[in-house]
Amino acid sequence: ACGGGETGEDDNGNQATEEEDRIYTIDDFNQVKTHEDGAEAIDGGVLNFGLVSDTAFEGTLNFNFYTGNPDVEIINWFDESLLAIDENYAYTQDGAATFEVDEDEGSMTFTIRDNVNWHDGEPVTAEDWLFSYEVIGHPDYDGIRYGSMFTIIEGMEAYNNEEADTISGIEVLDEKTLKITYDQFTPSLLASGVWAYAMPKHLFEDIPVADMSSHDLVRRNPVGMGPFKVDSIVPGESVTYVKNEDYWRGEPNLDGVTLRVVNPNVVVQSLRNGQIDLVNQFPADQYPENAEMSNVEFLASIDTAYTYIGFKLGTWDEEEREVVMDPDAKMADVELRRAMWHAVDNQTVGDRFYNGLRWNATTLIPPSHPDYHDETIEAPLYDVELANTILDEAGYEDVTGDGYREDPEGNELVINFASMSGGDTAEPLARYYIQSWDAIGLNVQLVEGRLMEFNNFYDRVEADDAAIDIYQGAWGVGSDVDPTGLYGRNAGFNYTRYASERNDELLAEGLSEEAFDESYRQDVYSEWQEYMVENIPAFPTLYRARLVAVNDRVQNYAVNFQAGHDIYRYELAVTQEDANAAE
Amino acid sequence: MWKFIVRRLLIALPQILLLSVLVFLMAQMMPGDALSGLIDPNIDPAAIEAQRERLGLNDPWHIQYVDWITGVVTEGDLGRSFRYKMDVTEIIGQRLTNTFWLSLVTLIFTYLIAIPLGITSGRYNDTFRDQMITGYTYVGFATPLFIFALVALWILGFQFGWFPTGGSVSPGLTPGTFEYFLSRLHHLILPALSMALITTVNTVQYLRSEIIDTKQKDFIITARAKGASESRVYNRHILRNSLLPIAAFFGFEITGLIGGTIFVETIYSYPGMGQLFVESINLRDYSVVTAVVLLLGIASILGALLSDIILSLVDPRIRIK
Amino acid sequence: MDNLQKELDNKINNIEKSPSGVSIIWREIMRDKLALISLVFLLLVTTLVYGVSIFLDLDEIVKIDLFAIHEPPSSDFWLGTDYGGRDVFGQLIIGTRNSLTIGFLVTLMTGLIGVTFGLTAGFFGGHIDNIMMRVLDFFIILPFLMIVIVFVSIVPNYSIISFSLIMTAFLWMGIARLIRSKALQERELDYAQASKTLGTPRWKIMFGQVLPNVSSLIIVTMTLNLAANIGLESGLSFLGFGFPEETPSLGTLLSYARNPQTLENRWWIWMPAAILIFLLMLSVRNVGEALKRATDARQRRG
Amino acid sequence: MDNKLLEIKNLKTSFRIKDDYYAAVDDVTLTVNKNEVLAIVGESGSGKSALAFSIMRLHNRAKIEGEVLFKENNIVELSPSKMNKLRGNDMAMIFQDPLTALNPLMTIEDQIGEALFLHNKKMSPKERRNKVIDLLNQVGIPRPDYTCDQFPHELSGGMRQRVMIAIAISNNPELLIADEPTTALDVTIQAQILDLIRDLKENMNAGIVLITHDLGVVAEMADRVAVMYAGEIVEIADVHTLFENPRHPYTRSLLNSVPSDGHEGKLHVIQGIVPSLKHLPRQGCRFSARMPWMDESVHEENPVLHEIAPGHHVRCTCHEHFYFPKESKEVQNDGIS
Amino acid sequence: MGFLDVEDLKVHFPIRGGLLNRKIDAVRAVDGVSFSIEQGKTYGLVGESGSGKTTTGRAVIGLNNITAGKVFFEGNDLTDKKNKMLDVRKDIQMIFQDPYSSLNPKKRVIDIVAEPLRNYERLTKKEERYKVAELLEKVGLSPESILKYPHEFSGGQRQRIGIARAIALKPKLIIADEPVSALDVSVQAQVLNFMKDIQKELNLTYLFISHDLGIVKHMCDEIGIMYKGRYVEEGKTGDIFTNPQHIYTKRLVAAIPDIDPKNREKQKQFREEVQREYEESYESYFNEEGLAYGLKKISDTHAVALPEKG
Ligand SMILES: Nc1ncnc2c1ncn2[C@@H]1O[C@H](COP(=O)(O)OP(=O)(O)OP(=O)(O)O)[C@@H](O)[C@H]1O
Ligand SMILES: Nc1ncnc2c1ncn2[C@@H]1O[C@H](COP(=O)(O)OP(=O)(O)OP(=O)(O)O)[C@@H](O)[C@H]1O
Ligand SMILES: [Mg+2]
Ligand SMILES: [Mg+2]
Repeated sequence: ACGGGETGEDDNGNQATEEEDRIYTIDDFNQVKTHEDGAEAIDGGVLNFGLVSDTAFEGTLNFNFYTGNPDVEIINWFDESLLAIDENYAYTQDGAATFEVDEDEGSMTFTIRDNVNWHDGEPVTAEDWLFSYEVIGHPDYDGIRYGSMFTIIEGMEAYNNEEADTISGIEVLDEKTLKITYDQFTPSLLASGVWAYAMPKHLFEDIPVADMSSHDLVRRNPVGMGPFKVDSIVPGESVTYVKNEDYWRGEPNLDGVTLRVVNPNVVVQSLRNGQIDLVNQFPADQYPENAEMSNVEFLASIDTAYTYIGFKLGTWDEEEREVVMDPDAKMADVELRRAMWHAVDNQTVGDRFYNGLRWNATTLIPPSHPDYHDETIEAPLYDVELANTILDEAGYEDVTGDGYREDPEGNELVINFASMSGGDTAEPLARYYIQSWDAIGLNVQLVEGRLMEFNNFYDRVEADDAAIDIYQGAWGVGSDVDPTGLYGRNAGFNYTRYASERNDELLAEGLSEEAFDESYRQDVYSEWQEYMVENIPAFPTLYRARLVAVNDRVQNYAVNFQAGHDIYRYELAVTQEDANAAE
Repeated sequence: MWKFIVRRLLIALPQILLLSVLVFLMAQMMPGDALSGLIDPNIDPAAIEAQRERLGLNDPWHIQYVDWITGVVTEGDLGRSFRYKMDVTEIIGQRLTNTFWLSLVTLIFTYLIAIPLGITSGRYNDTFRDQMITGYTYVGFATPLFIFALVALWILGFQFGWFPTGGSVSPGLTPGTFEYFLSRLHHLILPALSMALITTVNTVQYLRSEIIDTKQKDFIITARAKGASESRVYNRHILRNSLLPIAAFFGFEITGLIGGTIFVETIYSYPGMGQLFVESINLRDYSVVTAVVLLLGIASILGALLSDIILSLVDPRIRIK
Repeated sequence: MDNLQKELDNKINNIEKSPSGVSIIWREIMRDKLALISLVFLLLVTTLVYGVSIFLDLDEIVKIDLFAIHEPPSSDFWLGTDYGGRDVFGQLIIGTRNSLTIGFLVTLMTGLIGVTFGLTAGFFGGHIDNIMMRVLDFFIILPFLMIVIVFVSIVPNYSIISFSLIMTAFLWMGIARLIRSKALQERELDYAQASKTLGTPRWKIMFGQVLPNVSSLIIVTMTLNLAANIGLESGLSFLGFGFPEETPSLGTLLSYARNPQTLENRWWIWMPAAILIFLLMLSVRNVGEALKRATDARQRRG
Repeated sequence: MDNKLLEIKNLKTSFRIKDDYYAAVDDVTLTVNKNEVLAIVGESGSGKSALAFSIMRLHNRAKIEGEVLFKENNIVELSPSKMNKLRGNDMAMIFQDPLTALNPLMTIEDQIGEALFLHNKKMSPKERRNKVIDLLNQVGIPRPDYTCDQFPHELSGGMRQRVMIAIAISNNPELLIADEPTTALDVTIQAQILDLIRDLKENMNAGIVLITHDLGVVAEMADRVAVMYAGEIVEIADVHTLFENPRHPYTRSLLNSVPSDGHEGKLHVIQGIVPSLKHLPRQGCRFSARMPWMDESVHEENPVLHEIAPGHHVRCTCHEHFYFPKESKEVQNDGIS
Repeated sequence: MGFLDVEDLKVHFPIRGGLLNRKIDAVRAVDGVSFSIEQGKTYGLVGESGSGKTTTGRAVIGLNNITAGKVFFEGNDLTDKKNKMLDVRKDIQMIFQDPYSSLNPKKRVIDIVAEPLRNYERLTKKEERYKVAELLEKVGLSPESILKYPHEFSGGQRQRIGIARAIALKPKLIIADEPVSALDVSVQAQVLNFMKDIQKELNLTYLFISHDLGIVKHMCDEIGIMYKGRYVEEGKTGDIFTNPQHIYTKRLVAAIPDIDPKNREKQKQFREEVQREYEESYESYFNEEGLAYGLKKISDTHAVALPEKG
């Protein structure tokens, strides 16, 4: 079902040594666990889930309050979104709630199924859903969820400013029916743009909003509506779940799940000896040595993220809250940017550093959104000669004879490159890029001579630090394909500070009424991708695979439960009591 | 005695205050804050900025400091972790217990190893046994803790599978049960042992030279002249007098452990203060960083105080009236 | 008069100097085979590392080679390559040099500060000592590793120098305390008192009379500190608070072993560094112990 | 004489320095009788303590040859456990420095009590305490019950030395060896301690070996005197003979060098220093090196201890004809080779 | 004004304690001592351990801070801080008790002996060498020794190196704090003889501190007896030894062992007598605190601490 055809050329990459070099492609992997041995699933059993992380989990175990990734992995086992999605992250009617859209009125009406109950037996009601909006919109709310997803709801801002006691745009029609009216109704809403996580109001009601996030109900005894119930928590380390017999889709197969944090360093061993059946994410750099692990199957999906090189083209105007382009910016010449794209061999980087588990990226919409990623677009390819020619023609020539090109005015050109530390290959990768640009005569230097620590990096990139000309970053793309949040004129995260009228237009079109028509929307975003490849405010470097390892005894598992494989967590099963160890 | 302790505490107060300022300032100087890591297109940067304002992160440092220290002093409130959204006191509470047990078991191992080895080595100095033990101390000295811990984890944790490879307790056990206790112990042994094996070498050496020193003291000859047998001389006179400085070292040992836990907890994914510290530094959760450093600083002070008290209890020469 | 003078000169010039402290130390080391081997090893490594690194092209060593990632040792790469396709052997040489440099720098700087501080406090005693000891007490209670880590993450320009400075700032207390207590003892000794009655100014007594008497202690402590400092640096690098990779150190190479695949399958990256650290620390320790014996007449081996 | 308590025959005590043995006590033969104070005098380093330690067999690593007969036992060959029974019971010792000779971490009661306990396990703690108080009384400590619970550092030098004596006499030893018991003390206290020791001899009929380098103390205390030089006994005589008619040049030198009413002007000086163990002449008269004005024969001969009058033994070949130079001009390069 | 006059000298050391480590009491190490010394004479200071002898000597030479009282040297007030003292100080030197610790073990003899010269006189290397060699010859050591270290000398020799250092600046007064008590009898004699020799030669004045009455008797012209920081008796040597007046002095004299074994019994009896007297009349010699009273002159040269008789 997934795309990723762009990796097809992989094989022609490099000569004979492929066997030894162990280069893989995303196509080598299934997304759903296969059942080759034909073993029968048993009733019950406990699954051991490894949450791969080198830190303890925070333990803010509620969709409305969590911030980090480890926590959401924990929540997913016992709670779930009321709305289900397909592989393009568009809502379907298969979830705990169904919905109707009224485009004219700009509203959506949701109906929660009758048999959807909280773990304590209370039914999940429209009130509960409303309650989560009231909490997140509350001035005392200390989480980070309050954003555009909420502000577009009618009356939300008034409520947030304490001008209104209620949110005028949200109506509880009856016990199970909720209607939300939006100020702006965009196609994004249908692609995971609705906050679909209810909160058990009967439990939270009496807790002041400011205290909720540290309350026991969030920390120790969380209550959800998912297939499993939290049984016990060792803070930061592990959680045990038991099945929720009352789950609305049906009684889960497994008796329970044990989740524990597993350090990336010990993942392989833990999988090998069967201590854990399943990990949320297998460290890709350890894959080649362990590809043949006999007791597990590796699955993979395309990650909703890409890395990119961004060019600083302007600044952020805090007053106007918009991007201001600087025509004199060092990187203002698109030919220079194009040449730099041509200079890097991302295909080889992906093959060599990541054994093919990351691969050359072409556009700013990754193939994780298969309907929108346009694989036909021809992005600049690795071509040193072409890069040189482009630079020569654009007037970047080495007039001083020091081996580096000067700018067209003949001034020394030093491009300052910011890249962040952390991650396994950060260092050599940054070095590699510098080397590559060096090869076309560009003098690129790391800012301050070293990689920047994550926070420092974003602080400075965000502040448009003049010492930074280009930077290497990574974006996780949202479930909605709309890139306005990253590339819009008014987007604070538009770190390249690129804006153009055409860009504004295209982005607006993607959210226009017409865009409710999917093929129209696809065309718009194709055009946008193309436009960005032409103008290169940033160029994507690598797309990535998300790798998961699953023990042979596990059945009914898909890499991404949400993304429409018609396999759900409650169906998970095992074929024997204990996990297999590797031979 | 009480006077002495009170006086020591009085001296410690300005130290702690100064420490708190230093720690706080350092935390402020760290680039970024807990919110700068939130790069998520689904979140509005303005919301983050509002959050910052709400948390007072945009105030000048001294105002933030006064706020913070007032909280600490008046209600023992060390602030709130940005990451965990929880009172730092509570987070540290869990981690502190873990580190406490780790340290305790390490200390027990340290002395279990050091005392017999030190005694043997000191008593039979320059014999084969002594050379073996001295050899061990040399090797132990030259092996950085983290290398040793890493290798121990690999061999004993993975290759042999004798010990768990992470965490502080197996999931799903009820606190308070014997099984729970055993599981905790099981999780502790390897980290504690590897730390002890490396850090104990100093104590072994110290004890050895202390015994060799004491052996030559006049009062040992007196004891012999009284007709005391060799074993009595060792057990009643030499040992007692040699263990004294070791006892006094006890408090400082605590300070030393703090450094060790950073490595060991990181390597064994043991959720204690050391791991918390490294995590929090990386995530700029500086209310936690501040609190951890402050607490461990206080622990050092108390350790030193403890040393003094122990020394004054066991050594009549400096007994405090 | 002249005659007498001449005769005297003759006499004086004819006599041998008695062995000085240095030669006693030398003799002791020559006697202790292990220490001798260690010393030779240290000198060898030091000269080799500093000597060879002059001829090494750092840029070449840290150059990323996508087609040579994780090569096992071969004639091209004596110790194979790391995950950036960089030559491990070259990194080992440069890394050892950097680690040693830091070790030496920190040891020297802590020595300088510690000795001056300790000597001043101990020698003057009284209020000066009191105040200085409060300062020292404060530094001592700081959880060293943590504070250094915090500092390391603050400092914008992270280099060998700044790293050494940070380490120094929180490491001088041990030696200062040692020297102080020794100076406190020394100043009560009659020779220091005698100097006072002879009209020698205080600072001259401090540096001219007392210092030579604590010098052996200083040498021994600094030697042992050197080993500890090398270890510390690698520890910090291991935790990820070390240098950027273009400034390799032994700790950087070791930190690659945090990747379990490297630990298990690519020994050539970290093992040589581990062995080298081990040997360096062991040798420094051996020499240090020999020095200690040399300065303690009771323990001297003949 | 059945009065003999201790008989030492050709005792030789050697220490190992590097790979060689050097004798700190060489060919010592002497006897100690009951109810007698035998004083041993000599300069520092002459081997007095080494001799005392050999008698008590307290040396850690020394080679002891010869015979030390005490109560029909040859101490040199006695088994450790038997030795432990003798030590502190039948033979006891007082040390020079009373501060370092007491365990700083034990109360006075415990330290004296230990000596009692070791040789009489049957005593109850209560009895023991009473006995300790009794002993402290005996050695003249003013408030024994209070002192019992004190630690050594809380006592003055004189008190500590008394405690040492209390330890030594706790089991009524027959032989008491006092190694410079008063050197660290003031004269007034010295007098008291000496009185105490003298009382012991008389009350307990003990034999006492008193080691000192203070000839005044010898004159006041001793019944017989042995003079040691460089590990050898150079002269033994009863105290009156020795002071009136010293035969060995060394004895005479010693006596002359004490400032006393006798000589107003210059004191007598013995040239040179006691050679260190390693530099002991292995041949010839050991003392002759310090009489460079004498003719050669003196230096070469190997003198033996011989009796020149009843009870008066001298180790010298020239005791009849040696002389001191008129002008005792000092040798410039004394003692330094 | 005499040569050296000490007037009502007090040296108190603070005892600290309490919560804030404040001064709560003082050790009255020297508590009102007065004496004067004539040039060229030897003045002995005697007393049991802790009586304050050393402290007195160190106060005179300026090693201890003086709490109260005055010290005049040739009419100059040494306690007056404003006085340009350097030159006066140079005339007073000290010989220390322990010949082992008083010489810096890390220095060669030449550096040790030349130290005062370097402070006060500018000499060339050659002159300095010559001077040191000369001094060494004067104390009976070979000039060849100048490059040796102290540990290569015997105790007596070391003490002489100390003396060479003390006389390098041609001082007028030498404070000798138990200069021979660490030495063997035979070596003691050497040093004492030698001290007498150079006294004559250089017209030195000694403040001779000792607890050995025999030696004091041998060396000194005048003697002061100290007890708990105060004087109990002062007088010519003859006065003290033949006619001790204070019970403490008597006790001290009685305690000296007699070198002649024949006097043993006599000595013992004498001692017992004195002890009896001491016990009987203790109260008339010491005040309630057990300290001595002020000195009363009983002859031109002899003074005793006795209570004011009513
Ligand atoms: N354990 C030992 N090892 C080596 N040499 C020793 C040892 N004990 C004593 N000596 C040496 O033996 C010689 C005699 O020493 P001893 O202590 O018996 O002298 P002493 O007469 O008691 O002197 P003092 O009056 O200083 O106590 C000295 O040269 C000393 O250095
Ligand atoms: N620096 C000091 N601080 C405190 N007390 C001191 C100090 N120096 C000396 N004292 C005390 O002063 C008193 C006199 O000491 P001092 O050394 O003058 O006695 P002394 O007569 O020389 O004794 P000794 O014969 O033992 O040398 C003693 O009680 C001593 O403890
Ligand atoms: Mg002796
Ligand atoms: Mg004194």
